[in-house]
Amino acid sequence: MSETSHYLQITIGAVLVYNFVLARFLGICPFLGVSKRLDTAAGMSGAVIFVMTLASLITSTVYNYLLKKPITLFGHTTNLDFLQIVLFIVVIASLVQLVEIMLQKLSSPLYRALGIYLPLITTNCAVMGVATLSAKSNYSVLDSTIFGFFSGLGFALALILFSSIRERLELSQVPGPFQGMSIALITAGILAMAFLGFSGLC
Amino acid sequence: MGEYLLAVLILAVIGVFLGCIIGIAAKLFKVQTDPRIELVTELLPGVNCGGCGMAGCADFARSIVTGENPPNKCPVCSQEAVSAIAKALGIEVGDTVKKVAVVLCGGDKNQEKVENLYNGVSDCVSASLIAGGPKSCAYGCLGMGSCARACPFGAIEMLNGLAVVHNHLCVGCGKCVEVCPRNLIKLVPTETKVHVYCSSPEKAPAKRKVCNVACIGCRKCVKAAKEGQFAVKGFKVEVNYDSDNLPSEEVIAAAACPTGCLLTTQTHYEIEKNAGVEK
Amino acid sequence: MSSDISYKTVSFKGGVHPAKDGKSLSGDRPIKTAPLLEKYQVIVHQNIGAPPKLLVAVGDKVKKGQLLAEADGFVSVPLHAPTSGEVSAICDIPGPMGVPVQAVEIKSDGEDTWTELLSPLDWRNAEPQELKDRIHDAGIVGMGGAAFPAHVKLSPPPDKKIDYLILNGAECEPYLTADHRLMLEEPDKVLEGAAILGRSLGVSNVFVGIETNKEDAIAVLLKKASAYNVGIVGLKVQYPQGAEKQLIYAVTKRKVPAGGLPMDVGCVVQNVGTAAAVTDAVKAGIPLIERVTTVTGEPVKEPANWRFRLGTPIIKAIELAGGVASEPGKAILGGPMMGFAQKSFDVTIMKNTSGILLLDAKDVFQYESNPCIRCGKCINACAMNLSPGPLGAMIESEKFDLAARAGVMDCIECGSCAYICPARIPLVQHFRRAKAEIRRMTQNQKK
Amino acid sequence: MSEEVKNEPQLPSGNELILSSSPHIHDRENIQSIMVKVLLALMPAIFMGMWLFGADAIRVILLCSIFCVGAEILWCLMAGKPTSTVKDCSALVTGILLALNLSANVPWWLCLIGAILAIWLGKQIFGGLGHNPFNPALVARVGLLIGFPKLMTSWVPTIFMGQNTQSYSKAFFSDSIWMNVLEGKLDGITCATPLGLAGEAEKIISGAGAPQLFSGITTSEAYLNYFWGNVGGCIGEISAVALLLGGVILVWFKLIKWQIPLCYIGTVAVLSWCINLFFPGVTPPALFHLLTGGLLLGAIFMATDMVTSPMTGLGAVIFGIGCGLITCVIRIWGNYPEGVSFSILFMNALVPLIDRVATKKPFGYIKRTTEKGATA
Repeated sequence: MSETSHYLQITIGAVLVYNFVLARFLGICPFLGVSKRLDTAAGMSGAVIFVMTLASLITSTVYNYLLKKPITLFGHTTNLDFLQIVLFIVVIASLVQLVEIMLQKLSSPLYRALGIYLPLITTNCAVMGVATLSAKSNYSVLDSTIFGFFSGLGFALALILFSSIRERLELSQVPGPFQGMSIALITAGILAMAFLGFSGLC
Repeated sequence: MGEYLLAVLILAVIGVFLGCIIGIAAKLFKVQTDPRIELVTELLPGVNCGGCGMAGCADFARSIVTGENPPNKCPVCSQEAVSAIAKALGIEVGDTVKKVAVVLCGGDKNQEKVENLYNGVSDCVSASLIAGGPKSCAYGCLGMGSCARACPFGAIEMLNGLAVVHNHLCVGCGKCVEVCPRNLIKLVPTETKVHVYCSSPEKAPAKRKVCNVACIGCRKCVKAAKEGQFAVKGFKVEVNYDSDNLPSEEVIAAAACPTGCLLTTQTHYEIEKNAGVEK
Repeated sequence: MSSDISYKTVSFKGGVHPAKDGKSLSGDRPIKTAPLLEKYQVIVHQNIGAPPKLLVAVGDKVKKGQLLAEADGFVSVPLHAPTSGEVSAICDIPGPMGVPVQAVEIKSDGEDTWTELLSPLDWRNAEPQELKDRIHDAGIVGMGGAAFPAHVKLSPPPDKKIDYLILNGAECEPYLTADHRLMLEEPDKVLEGAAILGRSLGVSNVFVGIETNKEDAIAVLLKKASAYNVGIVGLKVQYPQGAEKQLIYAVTKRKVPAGGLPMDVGCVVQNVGTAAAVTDAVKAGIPLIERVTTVTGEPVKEPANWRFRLGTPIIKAIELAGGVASEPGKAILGGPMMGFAQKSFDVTIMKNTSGILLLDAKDVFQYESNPCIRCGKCINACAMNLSPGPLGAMIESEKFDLAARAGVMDCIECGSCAYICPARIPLVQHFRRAKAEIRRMTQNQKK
Repeated sequence: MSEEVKNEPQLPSGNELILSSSPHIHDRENIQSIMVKVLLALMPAIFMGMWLFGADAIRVILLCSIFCVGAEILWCLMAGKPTSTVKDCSALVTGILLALNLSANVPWWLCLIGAILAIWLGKQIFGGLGHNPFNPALVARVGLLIGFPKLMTSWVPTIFMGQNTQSYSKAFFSDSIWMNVLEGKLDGITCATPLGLAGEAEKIISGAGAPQLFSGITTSEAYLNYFWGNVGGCIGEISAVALLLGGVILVWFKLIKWQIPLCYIGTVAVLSWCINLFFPGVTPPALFHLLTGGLLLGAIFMATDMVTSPMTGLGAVIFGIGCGLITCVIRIWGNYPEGVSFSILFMNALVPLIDRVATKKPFGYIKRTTEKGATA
């Protein structure tokens, strides 16, 4: 029971209750930037899921085996926890870079589908967020990988929902002062209100 | 103290390690790409804002090179940067004779009978599909502003039921020419001062019945002007826009056009502007 | 009534049921023949395809049925003089689409003498090609509205096997009763025409599709149909039952592919009026110079069906129908759902003029610029299964590429969506505009 | 005959003829008539609310209607749009729906804020009627629920409950829970809604013996009260019979897609029945879920709003099932006792996607091998 509810908490929580975009307000930049068209939003979503999963896997490995416990090196015993953010940035950035390079060579169709979005994600705060959050919650490597995947899924859900609404708004006559980014933010706000209904699920 | 050293050391080691991996990977997995894409990417702002609708600058650069998007779609780029990109790709068009558009109709609301009670979409193409449009002249400006909406530079103004081109804004892209269902818009050399504001090929009596400012083909202007400046086409007169010596403004006074369809661009604009105010 | 009818009632999905069908205005009166007029203005280009080449000049004497213009190319038909007299002018007159068109003006000499007609054919023994040539020579086009040359439809490419000929007697347009009266009064001509068309195609499955609100016509045709080996199919009263693709679906359950032609599913559809004209052309050698047209509408004093010669100005037609009792607010060529509003009464009757409809000013409804409230009625009404409302929104914001992808080119402009739309959006006008724009864009691309 | 000449309008110039596109005839229905019919369908619920809550309810309904129409006029004046859009009655419908979603004792300024949220934020900011992706009344309700949780969840008794609300609650509820109420563990309840009580019950005593907790609120007498509307709650949501009558009127006039309420209510019924069957302590039986709370109001009047629901029948089915699922999830496991508003708002956001999936294939559709096929 507790095992199941633990994973339920991680998954449902990441997708609905603590949705990265609409509840935690992380990753707003690509959320607003790449939501004009549904197909680009879908591509971006795929890339985010991919990177978030991979990043949580690597960062949680780094965290659990390098930073969590004090280590002894050259006679000094230190807790390296304070390096967390710097290390995560370095690791994620090079990871994304590496993935991009390899994708371009190994799988051209996959690169065209995801690759072009990868540079956009390197500095995405949602990716950093997923790493630090799973570190903070003391997730194991498996936990945080699942957490990363479902966080990405939550991001994808919000992004795809939002882009489909924006596509419809393209056809409507939004009053001048509210056109563009302002109506997008208002829509996102109402969407966040709708997501608030899920609070308390876990 | 050792703590700090250790931190620096660890970061340095990791940094070098990751750097090496990426460096090796970059060598191992090198892919030949169109060098122009890289060139354009460098010229773009590189902020990956996604404002162009593409996923980042590199993707946008690719779309420019493949011709999917024009360089000026980037909302961040300055005009200089756009032209630099265009230059780098050699996609600029070397237009020798600079042209502007002119709407060859003077039949505004006061001059031409608007015949029917039109009820429908306010758009020239749509209107022309219903019994040819609500104006009695089958060749007159419908005045619903399709050209004005099509103009990316806001150079066409709707005045008193007539489209009028602002020469200083018009760049001669020809979008309006395409869109006009009555083919009233012509691209003419910028220095043209005088136009015959009528495009109807009908006979004079038929024209006069529906419009006060139609060209009735009296040829007074042809006689007043130099040889080759005007051309008679059917029942109407046209300025010979291809000729080297375009008619000067003096022609108007000399010709004393009986219907007043021979006008300079400036007076045409003023007439329409004032006519709109009066009503 | 219906117990002795041995036919099935079929239909298609979608469509609307116009509340006021107006058929009783003119449907009960027999067809009258219009008297000879002094002057006819025959529009030269009366068919889809290439305009015919003019053979006469001002001052020429012509006889009734004489060639005025000859076909120019395959998709073109000749044009014949409606009466004998003198060609008094070749001029531009207002066309049905509002654009001036070329017309031959014939001043009648009052004698109405026939020219030498083509010899009658024994169609039961004639070669199909012979029949097709005759149909072409008689200048016969689709008389339901499209004016597509009849012989072209009868000459499918060899790889398309045709196994169905359907005669369109649905007449689903409100107000119009021309086909109804024709079937009622000249059932033999219609059925024989059907048989002739069937022979020219080499098809044995010949059906006449009739909406079940024309019970008397169905009864008459059923009685005679077996003699010509023609089947009668009852169609549910539902607009647009007479649209080609919907009719084919109703009768055969075959779906004409989007962007395709009826021949892609082995079908050919002809109007019942066309069939009657074919009978005249084959059995008597008479070319197409007159047709039955409904003159109707509340303002018309005596709404009825008339046999008008080509080139009769509609103002004369209205006068013949007793003039008007009240001031009309709208004049329409064709039916109220698909007809074209006119701005002049000088338009003349053409081969495809099925009706002249006047509407009272108070009956004319106004399109409004309301927003779409997404009620979905248009989607249910669309006979082509398109989404008219969203399409209209795309076109309003000038996103023609989106509209093209959503299938606007498949629209048959039947008007069901705009009829039902509670926001009163001029959807059909939007679609016609989009079609025009998309055609222009593709032409530019080809350049 | 000379008199006839006057009536001989052959119009040689033709300049009095109307030019417009085909079709030249039209169905009688327009937006206004649709809205008036919706108002008609709302009447049973309005009267029931007025009767059961008395003058308070009349006040709220009037205030909301006036504020909504006023907000619409004000916006149109500010935006320079013609104020004729008021005539289509859509603002009035929004106002009344908003009122039906409020408790009868809310202060006037809450109505005002709600009206501004609904009309401005919910509708006009997106371009007015027809362009709003979210149901305006729901945007207002959810906005108010988040902003003023206490005001939005304090209820007044109906006239049949008398002044003593405690006795009413007691009649519905088993003693063990009632002790908690008296001890003040359940705060903010002046007159609890059945759903609220059920939710509190789950929280207070979880685990053993839970099914008995619901026995008080699921007696046949209680069900009858839910059916007629003798319970605490919003003005419009209490009387199941009035809402069902309204639903019949809407379906009769073909103003809503019947698939939406059917699938919505059906999904809630099936889901809560299953959960109640296997985990009786988690939630009350299905009938309780159907008759209480805003489910009927939401399923019949809010989810079916034309502008914010899918356009095709298939889309309506997906939409209804989605609404039902989310409602159940929130009601049973969520923080909020009621999930109808949130679920509909969430599904509103999904509508463009649903529309995309559920578009009909054009007649004679053939799968095109190239995308260019359409334009080339």
